[in-house]
Amino acid sequence: MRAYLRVAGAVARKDLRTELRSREMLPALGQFVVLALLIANFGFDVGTGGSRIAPGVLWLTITFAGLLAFGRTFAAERDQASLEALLLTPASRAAIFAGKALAAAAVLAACEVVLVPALGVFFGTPVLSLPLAAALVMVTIGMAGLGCLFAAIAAQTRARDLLLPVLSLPLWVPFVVVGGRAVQVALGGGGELNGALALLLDFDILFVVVASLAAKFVLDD
Amino acid sequence: MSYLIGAYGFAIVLLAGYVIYLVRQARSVAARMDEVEEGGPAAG
Amino acid sequence: MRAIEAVGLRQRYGTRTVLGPLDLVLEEGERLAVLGENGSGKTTLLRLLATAARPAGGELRLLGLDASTERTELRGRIGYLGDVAGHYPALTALENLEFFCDLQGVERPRARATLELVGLAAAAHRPAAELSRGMAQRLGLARATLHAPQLLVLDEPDAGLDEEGREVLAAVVAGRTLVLATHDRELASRLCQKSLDLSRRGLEVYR
Amino acid sequence: MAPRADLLRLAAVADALLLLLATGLVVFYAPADAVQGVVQKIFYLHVPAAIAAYMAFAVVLVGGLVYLWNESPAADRLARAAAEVGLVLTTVTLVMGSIWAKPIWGTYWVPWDARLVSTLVLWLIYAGYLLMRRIATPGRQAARFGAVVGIVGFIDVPIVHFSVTWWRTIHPPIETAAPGALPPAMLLTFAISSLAVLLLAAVLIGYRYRLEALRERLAAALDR
Repeated sequence: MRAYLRVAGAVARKDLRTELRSREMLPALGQFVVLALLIANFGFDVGTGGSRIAPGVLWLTITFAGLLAFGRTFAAERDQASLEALLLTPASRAAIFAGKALAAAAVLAACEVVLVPALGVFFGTPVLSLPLAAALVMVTIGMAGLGCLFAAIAAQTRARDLLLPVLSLPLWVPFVVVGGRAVQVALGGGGELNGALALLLDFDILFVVVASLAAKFVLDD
Repeated sequence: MSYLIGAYGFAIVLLAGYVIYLVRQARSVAARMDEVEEGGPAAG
Repeated sequence: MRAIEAVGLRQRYGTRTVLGPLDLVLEEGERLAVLGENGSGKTTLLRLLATAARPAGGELRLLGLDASTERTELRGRIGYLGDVAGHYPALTALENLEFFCDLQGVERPRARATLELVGLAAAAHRPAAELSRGMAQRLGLARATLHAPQLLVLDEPDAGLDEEGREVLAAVVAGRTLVLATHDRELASRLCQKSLDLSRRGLEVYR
Repeated sequence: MAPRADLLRLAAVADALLLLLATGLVVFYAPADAVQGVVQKIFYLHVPAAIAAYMAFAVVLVGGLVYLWNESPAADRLARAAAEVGLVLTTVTLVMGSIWAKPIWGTYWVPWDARLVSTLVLWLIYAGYLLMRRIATPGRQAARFGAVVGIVGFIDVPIVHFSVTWWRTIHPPIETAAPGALPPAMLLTFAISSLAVLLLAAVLIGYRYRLEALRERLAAALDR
């Protein structure tokens, strides 16, 4: 168990350190988020009724930012031919996968930290509340689990940018449905919050366990 | 009634189309198999 | 215990057989040079010996273990330097090695010690992206020997190495079981006891 | 394990007869529904196709699990065949479902109906599965990735269904004609048509499996 944590921690640290230094993805994601909100603001043009569609805009932006973040983690490994060196060690595939997913989730979370206040600015919704943060964290973890699993698959095939959305989006539906409900409640809509958060937690546990079990078959030849 | 016809029509066309696809594929692959076996490995 | 036991080893890409069938035995402590012009299958063979690829046919046992089923176990005992080093450009030389210490389950001070062994102590804090080709090769050598492997598999490690680099290579391989792919026949005869020329399929013993 | 040709042909002929019988029953014998009228008869192919599709995807799941366990090419071939047949059946279910929704609910697509949404997600997942099988390097990689996508995909479907129903408990639920309370004539027709469709799915999977095996033999022959 200690080796698992050491490997996962090392992989996550390596990815985040690479991201902070090369600063490839974060600015791109930040720009993408603000752009998406701008387009949504004009595209939906709801004037004052912005808060009604804010959850939808939030999830659309997070979903596509997620695709960018998860796709990039494995694509970078593949381009630098470092994926093979990584796999030619006895480190457990589940731990490597956990590290990658953790780092990608952190990048997506950082992007959400920009997104939520921007949402408040563009759509006048109450900005940050604990339930909203809880819902966002849990959905991010769930999406990262599945997203990184499919990113690992896509990165090892020819048309990787095409395959990742096609595989991930359908499987993210439960997170967007239940996450959307939780955010709506957190942003002041009526309804009962704990049920949604509990459900999200169940999904997270299920999919993170399934993804790390599957990692062994995806990250090995 | 038109909805009924439409729905069943679509279903039958799709299923029949798939069966035809399977048969045609099987035939073309079988034909190429004979070609390869007759001509020996060189014909591959 | 035999380091390498290959019987009828074969590899294929699509319809082309690119290696073998090849029989090969290497005793522990022996050093084998693999020669042959480009496309003769040197890299293919080394990737099989490093468990980086699965053979299309034949039997392969490495360090007494089955190369197809006991790969995780083997990857802790084999040191591999491929034709592409694959370092993390944004991480420094030291960080790259410390990362692999974590993956190999080896204590971190070993990273600095190995860095000094290959003569890169001065460049410890330089990002891997800024290393010259020779220095990147040395970092690759360091990474391959970090976990004190029982078998070293090096694919043209001499490429890009200056005279001092070649001495580092000689120091690193001394006393280890080694498979070394190279074009430099002089280096091969100096470092290794046996050579296998994949172009002429001949196994030649130097001494 | 390859299904023998004669057994398959026998099943195909039996199924053809069964389908004829079912069609006859649907057209002549089954009464129109008191509430929905004749359009309710879509149900005799729509629901069995959905059941058969689920069964097919269960075969994909089992094939994937068996492949991951012992890497048997037959399991992978079966999974691939079942996925394609399952996708065809899901397309039938989806289109018939939305055509049925038009007269009943007035629109072709009802976002909060758990069945429609989860069937669409099911369709997307296995379309992704087949696309991935086409893109990945044939052999070990395609089989391994296929198994993983097939397994994770299958797990996700009931969850989608559950989450949409959970979402729908917030919207006023509109119950459609539950198949439970059916007069005997309808029940008999439903039973026969279900059997016919399930056998059709099995026959299609059998033939698709044989096609896959033949293709692999051809590829091997070309290799030599």
